Amino acid sequence: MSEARDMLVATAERLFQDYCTPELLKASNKGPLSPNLWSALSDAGLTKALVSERAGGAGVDLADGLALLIEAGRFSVPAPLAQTMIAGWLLDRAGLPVPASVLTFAVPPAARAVTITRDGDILLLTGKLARVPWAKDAVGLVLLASEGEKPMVAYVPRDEYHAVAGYNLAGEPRDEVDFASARAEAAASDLDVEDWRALGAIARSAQMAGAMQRLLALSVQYAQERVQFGRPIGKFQAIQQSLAALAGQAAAAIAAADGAIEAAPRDLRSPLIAAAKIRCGEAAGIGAAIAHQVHGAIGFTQEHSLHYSTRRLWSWRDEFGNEAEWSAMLGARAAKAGADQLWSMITAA
Amino acid sequence: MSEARDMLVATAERLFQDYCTPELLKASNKGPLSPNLWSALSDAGLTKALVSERAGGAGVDLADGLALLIEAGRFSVPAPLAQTMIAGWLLDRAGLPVPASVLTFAVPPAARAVTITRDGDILLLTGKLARVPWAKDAVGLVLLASEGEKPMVAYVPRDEYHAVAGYNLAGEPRDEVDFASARAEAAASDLDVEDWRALGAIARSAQMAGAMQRLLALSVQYAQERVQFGRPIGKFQAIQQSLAALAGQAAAAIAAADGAIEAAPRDLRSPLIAAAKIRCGEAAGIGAAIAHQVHGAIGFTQEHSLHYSTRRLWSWRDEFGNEAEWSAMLGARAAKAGADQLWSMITAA
Amino acid sequence: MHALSFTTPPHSPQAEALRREVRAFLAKEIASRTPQQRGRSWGGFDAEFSRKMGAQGWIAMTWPKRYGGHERSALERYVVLEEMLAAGAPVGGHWVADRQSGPLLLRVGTDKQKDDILPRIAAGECYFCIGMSEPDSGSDLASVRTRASAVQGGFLVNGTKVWTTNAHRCHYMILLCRTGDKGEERHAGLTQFLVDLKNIDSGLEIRPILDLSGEHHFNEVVFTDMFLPEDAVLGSLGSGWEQVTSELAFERSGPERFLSSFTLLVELTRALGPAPSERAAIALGRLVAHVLTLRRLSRSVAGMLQAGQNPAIQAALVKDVGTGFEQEIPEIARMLIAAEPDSQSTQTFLAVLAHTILHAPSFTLRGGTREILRGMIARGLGLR
Amino acid sequence: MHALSFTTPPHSPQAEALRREVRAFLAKEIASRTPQQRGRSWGGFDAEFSRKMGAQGWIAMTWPKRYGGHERSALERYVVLEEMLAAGAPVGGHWVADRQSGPLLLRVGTDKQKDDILPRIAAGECYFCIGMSEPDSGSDLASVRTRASAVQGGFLVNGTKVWTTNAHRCHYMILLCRTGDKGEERHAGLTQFLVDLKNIDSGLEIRPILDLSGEHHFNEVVFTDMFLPEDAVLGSLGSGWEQVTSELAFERSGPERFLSSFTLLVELTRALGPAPSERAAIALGRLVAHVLTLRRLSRSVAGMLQAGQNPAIQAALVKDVGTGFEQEIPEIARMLIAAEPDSQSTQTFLAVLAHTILHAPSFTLRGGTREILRGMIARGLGLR
Repeated sequence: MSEARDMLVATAERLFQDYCTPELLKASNKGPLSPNLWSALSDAGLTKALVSERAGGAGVDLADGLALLIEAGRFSVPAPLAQTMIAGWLLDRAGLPVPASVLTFAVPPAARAVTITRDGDILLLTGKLARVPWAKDAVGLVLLASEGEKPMVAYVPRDEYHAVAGYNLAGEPRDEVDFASARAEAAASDLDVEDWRALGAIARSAQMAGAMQRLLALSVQYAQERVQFGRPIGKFQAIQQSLAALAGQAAAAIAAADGAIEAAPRDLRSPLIAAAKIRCGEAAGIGAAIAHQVHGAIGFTQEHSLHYSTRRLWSWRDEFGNEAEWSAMLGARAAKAGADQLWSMITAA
Repeated sequence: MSEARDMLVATAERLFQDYCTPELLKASNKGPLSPNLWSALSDAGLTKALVSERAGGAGVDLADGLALLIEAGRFSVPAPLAQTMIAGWLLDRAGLPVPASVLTFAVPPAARAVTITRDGDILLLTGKLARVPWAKDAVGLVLLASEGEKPMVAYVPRDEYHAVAGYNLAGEPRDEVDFASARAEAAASDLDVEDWRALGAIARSAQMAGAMQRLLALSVQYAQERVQFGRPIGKFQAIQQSLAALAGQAAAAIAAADGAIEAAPRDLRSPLIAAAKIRCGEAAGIGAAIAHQVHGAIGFTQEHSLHYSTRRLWSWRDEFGNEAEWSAMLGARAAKAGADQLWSMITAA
Repeated sequence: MHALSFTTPPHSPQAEALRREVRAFLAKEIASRTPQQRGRSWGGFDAEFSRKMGAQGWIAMTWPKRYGGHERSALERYVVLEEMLAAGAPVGGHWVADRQSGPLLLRVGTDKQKDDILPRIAAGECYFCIGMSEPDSGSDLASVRTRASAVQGGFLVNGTKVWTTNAHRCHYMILLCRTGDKGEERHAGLTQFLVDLKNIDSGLEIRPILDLSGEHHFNEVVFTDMFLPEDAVLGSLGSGWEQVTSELAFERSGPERFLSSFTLLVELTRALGPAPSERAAIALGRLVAHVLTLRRLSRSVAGMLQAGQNPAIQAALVKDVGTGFEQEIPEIARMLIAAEPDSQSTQTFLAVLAHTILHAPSFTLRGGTREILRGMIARGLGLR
Repeated sequence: MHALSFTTPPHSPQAEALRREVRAFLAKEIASRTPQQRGRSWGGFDAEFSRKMGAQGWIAMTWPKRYGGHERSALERYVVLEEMLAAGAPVGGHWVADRQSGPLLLRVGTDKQKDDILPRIAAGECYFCIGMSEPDSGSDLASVRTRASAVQGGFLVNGTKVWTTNAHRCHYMILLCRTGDKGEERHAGLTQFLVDLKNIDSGLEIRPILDLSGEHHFNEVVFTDMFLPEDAVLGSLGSGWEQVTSELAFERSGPERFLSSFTLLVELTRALGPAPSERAAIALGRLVAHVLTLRRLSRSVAGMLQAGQNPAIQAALVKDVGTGFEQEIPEIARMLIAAEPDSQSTQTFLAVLAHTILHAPSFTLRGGTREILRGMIARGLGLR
């Protein structure tokens, strides 16, 4: 891990710790994006971390920037940091200007979901997109809009689309977006639909890995403090065994996400990215169940902070492809490579 | 449960307990069928339990007879009791004579596996069958031999087929059978390939349920006796939790097998039969893993008796269709019935 | 070892006839209930529905007629329960009173308590909640601190109870208090009281505890010098522990222990359609096999109870296996239909999935955690 | 809490160059090894192969050159290990000596012991076994009863060891004996001895313990007044417990903790063919994701060790997650290809499946049970 990354992560950690209080998390649950939080993220250079310095960003390496999202997941940062970072990176890479505010990006589920006509350099886009993160709050939407075989990055400003509020299980905005002949700046891109999905999958994997660390920390702390039958429940062997299993899931999630982050700048088709979404998604379900089991009734209340992590895990695992979708892809690839190439596919990843 | 069944089961239990010693189990592992054991089973009327009195059997009700197999599974009875009982029942039901010795039955995997020609009332059969239980030891093989749409029960005497020894993971004979123009007595039957597989599945489910009881008993006993860190390992909460989970699997297996046995005389297509093979098969894998985990290294040796049960469980779950095959069938049926009929399908089973 | 015997569930033609009646009733009465509402399972509260159940004679089914009961068999009661749960009927109003508090009153209540209350429960008009857990006392009842101190003519109660489901909508609470000192025995000095929630003048405060999905089912109930008359004692003074234990023992194996997620299974089946993929068929078939097996186990325990046996360990096993299964359903379902669960979705499956995922953690909390339950099973196996 | 940090595994171009060498070697040397033989994983014993490994410089890779070692990095050693395991090479001969006993000798052996033995290990000619477990002492070393009593010029050993893998084919045993009384400390009074198995005159008996598949890997070793000279003491008298503990600690996270069933995964892939069903692809993809993740965790621990850190809890986690995964592979594989596993089958997949099912229970026995391991993890988490 680079020194630059260590510094960046440490900065982010301090900021998240200061801002992402239980009060803010509660207020942000199906609530508005906190302007204070967003200013802080923006002032610290995090929101444009992945944008080149030339374009007004911090010019952080892709892997180092994505590593931030582990911390964002750990603190349940209730803001579209992942969306804005990646949307900015997409725009910048395609040579488009990067607005300095909330951004989001969307991958149309199928080529025909958005129809495209042209007005000179400007694209006119018509379509509907479901569950776009923070689309209402964004100043613009970055969209993959392919003309035939040629992938394009398009920027649709907020006043060119209509958005209806929706939420994931964690109360994070997942809005329905609707646009007709929306005027979009666009540029050719070397990234196709699979690359875009991979970027989303890496982001959610990193966030899940962070949330798993939080689950483990909360559960261990609770087990040390909660007394039943005259001693902390963490002294009971059954609880110890459960927490050890949770630690294993957290470790696997962290390693998997770290692998995907490392692979990102090199190859967005790396098996490590599929592995991360698969493994973190699996860890999410197992981990959330153990954490709730250890916490008992208290962890099932709105007052306790556990659910800020578990509800996010239950949401994120299904965003940008669930375990089954990524496994089907990875499995088909392994099968095609064949039995005798299985091991070298693994070591080359 | 009927009084007749209670008596039958009690008789069988005493007999199995007396004969199925660790020494016999060891000698029977890829070894010969014990003539002493077989005489005892035969003398007690168990081998022809399901054959009508008219045909020289005990005339026991199908469900009561199948219930015996739970006990047979519990004691790992190293003899083709299930095969002989069911083969006899099939012959008798079709009006064919039932030889008073070791029998086995086989369901050809596909219609074309056996070709049939006729010599008057006698069928001439040619084919190959894999993994027929105790085919070498049997005096004859009872075969489903369909002429077109019409299912027939055929009896192929031992001197009409060639058998090569093979074994399942438990060292029980699963032989390869080969016959060319074998002369077989045959009669029309109202049972088709699915019915035959169902009979096999019920038998293996019952045997698995019995073996699960044995696993639990052995594991509890071991946990009470084995001392580590100054006390019986059964006093450790982690072991207690594991054994409770094992008990749950054993209970589920017993209930599932009991359901299949109850359904057998009424309907060999009952969902309870599929459920039994699915649930007992699942319990087998989970249960064997827990039992070995609790027993530690000692349970992994040939000297300890645990493996007589676990190796049988690992074998039986794959015989007459594994969980996936039966689940696919049951799931397709539930889907076809539809969401609004799901509950009534369950209560009617 | 045959400690684990599960007898074959008995057949009951009357019960099957009753099943047809219940289905006809449900087809009419809850036809308009959406899958999202059905998915709440026994969390659904509907006083009007409870009164209709009472009018049908489907509450207090096994109780003596002199208390408004119907003297029917445990198996007939089982049929009504499972049909209600499978259909996702809103039985939450009378649930606790019918299942737990009424039978407790029948066993240990005074004639007056029984005469006053049981017929109203049977009519579906009187609902109960349980004041047992406390902020620092979950599964460990010996650490109960809410105290009822003897005063002139009764008791003054001080303390706090938590997780009292529906306290804000119930008529009575069965309240467990400390009335004596813990002696040598950890569980001495506890007493149950019958609290008439609608007739307390002062000292009672019911505050909502929202669950993680923001819904209000639980409450915190605070007692500050709340006066209870002497005749509010339920059973005998100091016998609270024994009474609670016997109250819990046989309520572990009912159909609510494996049908909490059944609506999701129904909606999954609908979403998969009549010809699912091999993968989906295998997953669905396995789930159906589990329901069939659990139902048989649960009915077996009901039959053993009916026959006067004491299947305590069997009941605990059913709960352990059953709640694990209920929690597994959403995890399997989500992998078969790739989409994000969404409480507001117009796609029924996704809305029910969202509800079930958010509520599944509570399935193993109700009536003691899994660790406690497995400890009891281990004791039954002879390990403790 | 960041107790659980796993650093990114370092890149090593030398290690990758070495990987190509190893693959070329294996392509030649084990080409004729059947999948059934490969499926034995690190249980395969082949002295000739071990000598060839020694000649390649792939045993004792990290040891000082003066003892026959090659002073290469832990990461290079890791590459050799994982390539051997993935290919199912018969590394069982030198395995224990290279991985556990040699490093122990390096740490605590006398110059003479090191000079005599280490170069022979490095050459792939000298094999070790471990005499630690006893009939009444599994994970609990404090209960070791085999006693070495001081006599003129040495010790007389009496007692019985069990589960000593390959004792019948090894040259040396590291034997843990009681030499003093258990004092206040449960683990006092234990000493390790170096036993030259080929030069014991009397008092040593090695009896096979067959495993459940009838194979002979384990032995019972009985000592009856077996004499050991004073210089057989390994390390210092009474320090057996500390020496054993440090010996075990970091050997938990190697590739052998998740590759034991890898041959089955390879044969499953072959049996499924290039275009598997959706169900099979999903199952296979998930298994590949697990291998990728475990390998990364394991390499991360190797990197931390290389950097001089102390990743004891991380190593325990890798073993816990890894062995669970190894055991899961046969359970998943059997559902994808419906057929009966059969050790004698001409269908490779079924034969490897049979072997793996029968041996999977041992994966969590090696080096301490899962309960013990999870207890250690819990301690690392601050719970004990």
